[in-house]
Amino acid sequence: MLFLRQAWTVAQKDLRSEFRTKEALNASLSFALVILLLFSFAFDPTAEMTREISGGLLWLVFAFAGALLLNRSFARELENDCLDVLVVSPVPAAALFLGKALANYILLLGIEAVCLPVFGVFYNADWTRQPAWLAIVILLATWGITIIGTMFSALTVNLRLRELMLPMLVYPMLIPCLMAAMQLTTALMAGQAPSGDQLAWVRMLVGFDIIFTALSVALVETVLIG
Amino acid sequence: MLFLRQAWTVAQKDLRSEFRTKEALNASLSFALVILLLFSFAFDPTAEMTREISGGLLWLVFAFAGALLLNRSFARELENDCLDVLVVSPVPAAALFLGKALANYILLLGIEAVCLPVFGVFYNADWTRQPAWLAIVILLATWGITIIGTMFSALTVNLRLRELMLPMLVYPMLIPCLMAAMQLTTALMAGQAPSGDQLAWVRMLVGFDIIFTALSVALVETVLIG
Amino acid sequence: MTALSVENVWKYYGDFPALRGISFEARQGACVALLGRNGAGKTTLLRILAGLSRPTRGSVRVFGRDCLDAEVRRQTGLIGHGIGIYDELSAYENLRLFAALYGVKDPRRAAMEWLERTGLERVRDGLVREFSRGMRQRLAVARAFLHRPSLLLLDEPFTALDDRAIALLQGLLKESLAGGATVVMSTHQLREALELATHVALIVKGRLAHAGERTAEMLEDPGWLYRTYGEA
Amino acid sequence: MTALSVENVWKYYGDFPALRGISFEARQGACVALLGRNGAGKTTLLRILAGLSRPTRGSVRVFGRDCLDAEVRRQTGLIGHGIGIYDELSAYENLRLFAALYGVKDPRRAAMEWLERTGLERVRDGLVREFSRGMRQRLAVARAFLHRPSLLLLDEPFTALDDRAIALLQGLLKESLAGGATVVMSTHQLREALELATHVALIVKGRLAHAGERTAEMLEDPGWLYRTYGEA
Amino acid sequence: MREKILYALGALAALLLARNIWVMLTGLPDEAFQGAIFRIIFFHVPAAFTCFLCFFVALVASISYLKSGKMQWDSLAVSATEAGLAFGAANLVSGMIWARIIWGIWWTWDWRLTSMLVCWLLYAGYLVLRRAVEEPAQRARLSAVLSILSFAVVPFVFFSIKWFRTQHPQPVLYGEGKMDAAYRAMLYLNWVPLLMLAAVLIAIRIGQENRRRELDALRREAHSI
Ligand code: HEM
Ligand SMILES: Nc1ncnc2c1ncn2[C@@H]1O[C@H](COP(=O)(O)OP(=O)(O)OP(=O)(O)O)[C@@H](O)[C@H]1O
Ligand SMILES: Nc1ncnc2c1ncn2[C@@H]1O[C@H](COP(=O)(O)OP(=O)(O)OP(=O)(O)O)[C@@H](O)[C@H]1O
Ligand SMILES: [Mg+2]
Ligand SMILES: [Mg+2]
Repeated sequence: MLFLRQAWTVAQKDLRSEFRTKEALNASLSFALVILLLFSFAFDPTAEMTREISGGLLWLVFAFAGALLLNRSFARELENDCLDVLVVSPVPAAALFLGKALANYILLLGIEAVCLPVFGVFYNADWTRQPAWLAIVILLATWGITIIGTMFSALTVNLRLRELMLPMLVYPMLIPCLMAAMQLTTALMAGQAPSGDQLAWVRMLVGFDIIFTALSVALVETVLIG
Repeated sequence: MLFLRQAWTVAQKDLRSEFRTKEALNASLSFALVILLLFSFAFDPTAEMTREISGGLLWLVFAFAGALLLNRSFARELENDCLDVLVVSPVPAAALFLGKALANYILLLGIEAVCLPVFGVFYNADWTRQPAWLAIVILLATWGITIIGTMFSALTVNLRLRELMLPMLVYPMLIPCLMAAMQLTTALMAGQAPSGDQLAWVRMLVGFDIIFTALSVALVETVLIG
Repeated sequence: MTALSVENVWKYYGDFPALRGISFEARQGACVALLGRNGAGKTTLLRILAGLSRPTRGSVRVFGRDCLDAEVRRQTGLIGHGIGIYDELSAYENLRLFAALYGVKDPRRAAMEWLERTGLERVRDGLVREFSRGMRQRLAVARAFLHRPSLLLLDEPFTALDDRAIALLQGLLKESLAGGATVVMSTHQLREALELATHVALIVKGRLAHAGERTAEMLEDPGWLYRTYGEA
Repeated sequence: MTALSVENVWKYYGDFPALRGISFEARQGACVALLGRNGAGKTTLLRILAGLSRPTRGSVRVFGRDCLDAEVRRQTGLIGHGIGIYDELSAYENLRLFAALYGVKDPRRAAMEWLERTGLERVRDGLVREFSRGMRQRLAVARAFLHRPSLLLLDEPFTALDDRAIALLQGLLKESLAGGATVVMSTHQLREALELATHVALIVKGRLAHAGERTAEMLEDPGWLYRTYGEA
Repeated sequence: MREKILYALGALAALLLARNIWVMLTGLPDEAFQGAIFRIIFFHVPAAFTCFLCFFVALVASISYLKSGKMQWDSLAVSATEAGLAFGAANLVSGMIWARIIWGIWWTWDWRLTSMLVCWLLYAGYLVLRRAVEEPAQRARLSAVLSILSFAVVPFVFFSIKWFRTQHPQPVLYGEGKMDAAYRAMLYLNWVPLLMLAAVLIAIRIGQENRRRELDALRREAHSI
């Protein structure tokens, strides 16, 4: 109970300071739009093929925008040495980590909620055919992105090359999660409810989330206390 | 003369400290490779269509890796307040800027030189058909990316959200340049020498480079001295 | 009663031993001035005491417990190089947040009380971002004191403060000391530090060169300590 | 001869005037201690003098020229809050770089000479990244002095320095002053500053509250200045 | 006084707009191929031109700020950019509604549409940048530079239209497209109230900006104990 309350206090703080300035939100939202635009140049999206790759495109956008947002997660604590103060406070490292992950999750879901309709309009994709399944896939895969992103944000927070290292480490790590999400989303946008093979992908997403959440919570103290 | 010597001194310093650690180089190189990999998951690259979009893909990778590299350009001066010291030195802001741009140009070209063959292998694209023209296009478009990236690196150097701001601002600016490069590269990979419309693209690249080099050189002092 | 006991603490950065077998004790109510030249290891030691970093060898006990223990953390207050305050939150929100994190009974009241004590009640809803340096430092002091810690760890707390801010901090420290708290502070401003200190610990190249009570002659001639033990 | 003349300088951050009509002159060979409480405007003024920031109104003339002039910049040395040294280059490379940027005649020789003078010749090829804080500060001092500037601008140069580093810096400053250089330094460590200073300028909330020679009584009682002019 | 003029101008714009809509609905015949929806052009096109005009004003204001350092110019630059973005959005949205009805899709990656979107995003970036800089003078300086650079991109974006085949109708006012005289007159006539609206918007925003700056200064003053 105390643990959860502490995690929520941390999450609340992150959300409050983010909503106060909305800087990171605005920036990653417009970044997402810009990538949507860039992709449209690279792949002529009027073609039929767009539909085939829409899941891939969508998750690439989420992954790029997400990495930028998550990068800030622990980095925002560096200013004024707030991280030190949080670490010495009686809040356990795991609560700190989960609180931050929760705040990131909410922010990232918010960004995705805006991007999805925009994506639908711009790429002429119909994402409303399997709303329940799509929601499940998005919730699961986004948690995967969040947990890995937040963990690496903690890991690289003190490196000089934070901006460089983070995407480089995060993307390869995320490949299983993104793969599953891409496959599932493309199928869902074509209107097929998952079955057989597809369900295996869902199970993989669940497994990915559980394993990495457990690992991160177990390891984060080692990471934060040098 | 003095101006050029000063610019070269600055470029030399940047190159030397980069080659000493190779951090940014390694990171953006591996980032480029990771994106190549990610794209290959998102879009099934065995298909015939890959050839049609190869120019687009290639320049997306260059743009992403470039932004990562250029982000560091002025940011590396923040440590120890080196930027202040450079600005108060008798080196004019324009020389400082051009020196940094030059160093970035060389680094970025190096990264591209590695990525191009890798790309050729991964995506089964033949990039050797029009080597002279391809070189010209790459040189021109990379200078465009460099000059805009370096300018925005200077513009955002003191912002808290630098890592987020830079890509968000840079990519829309780069769109004409990337467009031209993508169009031309796709055609060149198909073995067509530029003519007619295509030459107009080349002219546009040249114009883009000239205008933004001039504007940046004119404005950089305003940006650096508050 | 010993509040703090450091036993044979070593800290390696890679192969470089920044601390080499530091041992000392501080009884409750003591104010230890941690002195030493640049790079001696003061910050490293304070970070270990605060539980921000683990010693490579040796152990640190605070109030008889491990210093990573949650109960010990609840009783520790820290002022490091940074102020440890969020720029995007208001002064009041900051204090309320830390009161909540430290499990203070009534976070709102505690926050208001400390805003008053540091003379910030007029600007309680101003974002910290807009505060001047002096005001930020006051807020940092409020943050470190608001859970009434019984161990205070201060790393160069007087740096870049003006006369008034120094007076405020010294006042609060005296009050805490009178209330039985233990204080360890590192500093290069010997005069300000020695006025408060009851004990002195001098670190030279990662070794404890001298530890003992602060004597009257130190106050008169702050350089004496370095001259006597400095080149050990 | 006046080396530095500041005339009615205003600096607005948005609509907030951080400097309000500052005017003063410093003759060649003077050492001006710039005093003031936190947020008074010392750093802002020094940045304007260094040409790092432009005044909103008013003008600054150094040796009779504009302070953004390349010739003036060549004669200015700056020590700010950061050390202004590259971590990935060696000590020697750093100094050679700055010697080249400042157009010093023989950059290699100048670099070697200053490595010797600051006692760093043994580590000339060590990367700065691996230096301790004191060594870095020495290198920063070498960097600021190696082009033999005739105007030195120092922002809290004694902060976080130990006794030896302070002595090194004071020695170099005395030598420069004897050689006819002009020094402007801001600081909260009144004692160290007033020892060197020939003149004093006190800033209160962006206004110049007092400017004049340093008198003997200031040395005896550093707080006097604040008490007398502080609340203006 | 200033307020009254603004109110009057706003009221006048509203009146003109109402009158124009009335005439559009009753006085003008449906277009031969597109039917009633064609009337959207009377908002679509003027909105685009008003948007560009606003961006141009922002450019002039930005250059003036860099020249003079007067914060008023900065206020004008933001206000004009925001108004421009509003009218740009109007153009985009009206175009999208139109496209949905005529082409059956909301959006296609046609270069004309895309170029408008690129412009819009460029200037949206301007607003995001402003939020990220705290210190007002620095904010004004950096965003002025960004505004200048952005405006330099716009011609590239628009001239490259020539090299694409677009699905979007060719320019009628200055290009190869043709248009009936009555329509054309209406187009111009409807531009007037939109311009007035833009002026009112900009004036209101300038007022807000100025007040906010004053407040800011007062707060800083109060905060520096
Ligand atoms: C989201 C979709 C659209 C966007 C972003 C868009 C954008 C623009 C812009 C920027 C202009 C004025 C600039 C110029 O003339 O060069 C314009 C003019 C025009 N648009 Fe669109 N448009 C869209 C959809 C449509 C559609 C669906 C139609 C009709 C089928 C249409 C018809 C026109 C016409 C007739 C003009 C006037 C051209 C002229 O006289 O210059 N637009 N549009
Ligand atoms: N993160 C680190 N990595 C490697 N070496 C370090 C690190 N932090 C400190 N050191 C080294 O450990 C030694 C002690 O550093 P520390 O910061 O504790 O000194 P200090 O006494 O606080 O000095 P100062 O008075 O300059 O603050 C120094 O030699 C320093 O170079
Ligand atoms: N970048 C900035 N943006 C907005 N206001 C600023 C900025 N820099 C300084 N100020 C304000 O200008 C005033 C003067 O600040 P300055 O840093 O010059 O003070 P100082 O005398 O150097 O103080 P300290 O002793 O704390 O270093 C302060 O009120 C501060 O809040
Ligand atoms: Mg220290
Ligand atoms: Mg200062």
